[in-house]
Amino acid sequence: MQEITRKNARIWSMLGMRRTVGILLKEFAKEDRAFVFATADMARYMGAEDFSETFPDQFVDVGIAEQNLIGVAAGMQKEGFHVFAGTYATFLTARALDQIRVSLGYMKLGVKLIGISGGLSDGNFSPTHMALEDIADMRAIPNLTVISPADGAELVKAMYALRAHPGPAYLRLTGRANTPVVYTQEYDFAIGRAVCLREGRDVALIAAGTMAAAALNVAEELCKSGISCKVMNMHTIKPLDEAALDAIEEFGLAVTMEEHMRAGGLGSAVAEYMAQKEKRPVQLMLAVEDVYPQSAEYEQLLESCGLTVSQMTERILKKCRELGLLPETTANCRIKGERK
Amino acid sequence: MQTLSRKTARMWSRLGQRGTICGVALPEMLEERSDCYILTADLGTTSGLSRVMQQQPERFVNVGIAEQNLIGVAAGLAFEGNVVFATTFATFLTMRGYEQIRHNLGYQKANVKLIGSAAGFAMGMFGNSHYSYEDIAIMRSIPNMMVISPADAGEAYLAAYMALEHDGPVYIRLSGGLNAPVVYTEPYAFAPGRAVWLREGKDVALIATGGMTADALEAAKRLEADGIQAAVLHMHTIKPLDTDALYACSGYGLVVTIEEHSVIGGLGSAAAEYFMEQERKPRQIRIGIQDTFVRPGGHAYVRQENGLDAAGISQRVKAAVSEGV
Amino acid sequence: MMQKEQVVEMAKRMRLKALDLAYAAGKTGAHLGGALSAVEILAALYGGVARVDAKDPGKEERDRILIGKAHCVLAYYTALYEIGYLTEEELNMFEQDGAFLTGHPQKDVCRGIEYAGGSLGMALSVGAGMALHAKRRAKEQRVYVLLGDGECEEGAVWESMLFASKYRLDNLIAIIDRNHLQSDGSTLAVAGLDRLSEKAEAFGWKAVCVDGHDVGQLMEAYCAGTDGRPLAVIADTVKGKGVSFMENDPSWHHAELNEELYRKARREVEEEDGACRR
Amino acid sequence: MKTGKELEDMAYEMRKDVLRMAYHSGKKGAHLGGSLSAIELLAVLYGEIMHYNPKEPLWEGRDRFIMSKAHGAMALYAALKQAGFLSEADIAGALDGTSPYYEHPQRNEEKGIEISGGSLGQGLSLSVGMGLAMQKKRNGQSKIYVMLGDGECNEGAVWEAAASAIHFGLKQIVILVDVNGLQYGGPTEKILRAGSLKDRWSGMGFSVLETDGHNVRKIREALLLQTDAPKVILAHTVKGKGVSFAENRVEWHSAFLTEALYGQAMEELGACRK
Repeated sequence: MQEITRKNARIWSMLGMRRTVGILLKEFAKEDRAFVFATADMARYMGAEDFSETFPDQFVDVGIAEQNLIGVAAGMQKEGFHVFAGTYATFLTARALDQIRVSLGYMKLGVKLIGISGGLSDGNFSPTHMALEDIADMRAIPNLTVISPADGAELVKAMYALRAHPGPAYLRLTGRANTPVVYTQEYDFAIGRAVCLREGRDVALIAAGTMAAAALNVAEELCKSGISCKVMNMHTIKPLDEAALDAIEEFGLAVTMEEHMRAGGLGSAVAEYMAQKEKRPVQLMLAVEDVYPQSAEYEQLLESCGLTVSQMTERILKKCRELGLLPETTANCRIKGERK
Repeated sequence: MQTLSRKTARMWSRLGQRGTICGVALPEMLEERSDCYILTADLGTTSGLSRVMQQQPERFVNVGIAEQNLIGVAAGLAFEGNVVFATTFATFLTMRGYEQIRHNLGYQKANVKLIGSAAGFAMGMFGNSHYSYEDIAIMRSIPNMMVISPADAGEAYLAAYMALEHDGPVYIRLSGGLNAPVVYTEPYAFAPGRAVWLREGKDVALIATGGMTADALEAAKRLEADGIQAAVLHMHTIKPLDTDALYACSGYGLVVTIEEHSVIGGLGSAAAEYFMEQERKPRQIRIGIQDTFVRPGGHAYVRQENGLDAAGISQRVKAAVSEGV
Repeated sequence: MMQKEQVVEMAKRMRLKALDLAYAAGKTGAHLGGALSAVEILAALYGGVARVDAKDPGKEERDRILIGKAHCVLAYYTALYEIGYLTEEELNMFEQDGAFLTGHPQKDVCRGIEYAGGSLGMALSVGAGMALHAKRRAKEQRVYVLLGDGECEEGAVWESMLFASKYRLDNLIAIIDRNHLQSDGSTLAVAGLDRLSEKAEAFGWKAVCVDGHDVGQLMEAYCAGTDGRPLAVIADTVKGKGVSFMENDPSWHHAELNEELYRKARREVEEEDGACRR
Repeated sequence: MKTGKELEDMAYEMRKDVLRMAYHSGKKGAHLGGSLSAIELLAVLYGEIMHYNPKEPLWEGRDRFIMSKAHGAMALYAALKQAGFLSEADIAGALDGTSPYYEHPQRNEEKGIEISGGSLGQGLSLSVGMGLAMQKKRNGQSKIYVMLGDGECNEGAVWEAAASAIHFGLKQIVILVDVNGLQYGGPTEKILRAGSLKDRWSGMGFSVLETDGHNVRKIREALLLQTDAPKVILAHTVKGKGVSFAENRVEWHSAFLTEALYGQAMEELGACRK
């Protein structure tokens, strides 16, 4: 059992989510003889290069054949194995969409999908390797749970939770190596329950994946302008934590932040729920604006999509100005009970 | 190209949306334009393409039951300067070849027009594997893709011609089967991205797409009997969204989006994404399939069971209006 | 079009240039192994048999060359440079910020790039569509599609194979870079897709097996008669070819080339003489 | 062991049930052609070859039947009735719009339906996964019989799965291809002719047998024959078999059986038995 400590958090951050996941896969294999890791030629990229040697009976590599990956994983799950299937997020979700729909959604076979390089992190390999529609695709299929952990520690938490979860799920991994750390100590994680990372009263920042760390930085920046931000880590995008959203009805502005196309992602999920309410804040959707970005390194890509901390801060400030939400004084933006 | 009239409307309604595009519009287009192709994955005759197959065998291609290849071959032909229509059942078209669509049509903008037939529950007893209610969500998330869902066969005809002229990928989502209700009986201006007001009313705005528009009109009539004045906006283009028309809805206390599609990711979500960013906005209710696989049956039965007919819509709207005031 | 000897020289220059570019890419690293295996394949194609003209890139009668295994860009871009589609300046911008020569190619017909790559298993279908177009318009052009052997594990490849065979697309040539390695190890161990020529023949294709580092064999194979069938050229190659420490080592699929190794690699390639000429 | 006559009787009963279901499904129509072509194959499998126990449907050691060409659902339901999984009432109500036995089967292991179907080209991958599971659990006794359509073999996903079945050495998988020569769009040969189906399967590394898919003795023989590699049986059948107006007619892939045609079909079946 992996523990969340400062030291571990540092190690997981260094490895990045996709290599951290390998540690968990090996641990699960050791603990559970019925555990199987299936991949389509991507074991090496998931910190699992030695998995096949250590657990040959619990390893399946179907080669570069993602449709077959889903079928094989579902067939094994059906026969009583506990299958986690992983490869690049975009190939996993896009190439095998119908297979996921039929075997996981419709037949409810509890395979857990792990998509590496969610969002922009492997954008230097061109848009083919960016997963920017995956949340929309997976969220549209009934019975699938969709999770995007904030950092390595939360990935660990999510993996344990998914192991115990009977239904099918999609786990989206974001960021590269040296991911920012959000959690350095134990905390309560439950599928479908958002985590409040910071209390505030004016603006609610709602983020998933590595965007959660960025949201904390944005909140700190906005604090300098006297804006008090609540930061919500919406690690589970489906089912959405509606109670957490009920709690921000009175806010002036809600900001959703994600490395995903604007259509169909976290922002869309929040909008769907909030739109039916009598009282709700204005929403600002920070996302990729419905174009395939030019291939570039991760940091540059974030910038070209307007998703760096300073850009997002600016955009939120501008919106606050439009809405008349800027406070008179910059003092007193912190409120009681917040955590840093 | 023919013009819409009472007579053509009646004739095409009998053929349904698919029959009108595949049996009327496409044969004309292939006749008129030598750079136009039609491809299918084993659904030539079923789709009503017999005329094309006989008259233009050189520009008809059946790739067999192989949807990924369908998209690839279509893109290859398009890259060579052709306008290519590709058709099969909506769910297999959009899901089986999804990454090919993303890569060739979205990313490389191949000039391919996807005609997804029998979307929603129109496959009736064929069951959930053949139902398509995620297609708007997944097509809408792909950049450069235009998404259209015509109200009736006449509009499907116009949409097909628009797609022919439009330079870029288009997904046309076809609803219903044969003998579909008629919404338009006379010529009107059809332009992509421009919604059509079909009925005025001050109390609530019904925003519908595809085959549901006819039901929304019928529901509005029923609501009138209960003293509720419902406007009907037909949103045939889901992407790009007509935000001017939505802006015009912001004065209403309540808008209701209606679609034969999941409440996740479709028209309802597109509208919610728009409204939520505005300061002044109505309360929105999304009528659609409640994120579940359903109990199969005939098309009318499944729609009824899921509240997707005039009765279901009017009930839901009535309840929402009374609780909202 | 070049003679065999010139093509051999071209291949050598491509290999050296590929190393330069990989080195210049620095810490980002580059796809080396699968590029070096495809050097002769692309040299023999672009230099030897393909009817393409960099001065008239949009010419309708040109042969179409599509790259399915897009991680071979270092061989691809250097070949395009050799025959004049790219300037040296453009080539040297490889993977620099804002450059159009990215880690996987983006479609740019003016620069000879017919099709964007990065997601495996798609190009053969698109090539089949192009070949069908040529057939139906009675055009002379041929369509070449380069595939990886690992890529052939994608079911979409076999859908295209069936299709091309049915439509008797004898103007379609699939070249399979059989370097026996994929990301997770040897192709045999990972997915066991073996005896590719037998499979291609069973799907209605004419298959020819050659030494993928022998430009003479390659040039001849590209022009093989097929009795109306599409042609699969299965080119047996070595991943990382030409650099001893990269050969047959999967970790060089994508890696960083530091200065010391760069010098060593360059030296080896420079000193190599005629081994590929045979 | 059943006699050929007994299996033929069983097939006869199944065919009648299929017609009954098709008739009762009403105007919506039903997939008659592809169900009638698969009858003898299913009769031999369920009548003699497969091990299962309807009283203990989830018995680990059972053989699995995977209906990948799910438009053969009615044939499957008829077989499951013969096998004791479905009752007379289940059959009488199937496909009527309220019964859980749909036009394409929905997974229900308690009733012997192993997977949901309707989207072609997915059953073989699922079978590979199940075969791997058995291999890993050292369950050497169960076999997996997976039925594909010949048209279905157009799907690339079938070939991904085929390659992996060979790679993983899954000899417990037996593939039956119902080669009825017709798919939705017309004759399979015309839609996508590329080499021969036999060459394609053997090219992938399978031991391929060809047989008459309506001859119960020959089917049994093919199923019992030991082969070196995983086995594919190409069963040559007639779409719509047993009903003169539906035989080899593509429009009977899915069509509506009127009362008159239903009567005629039942009569023909009866006459054949005599």
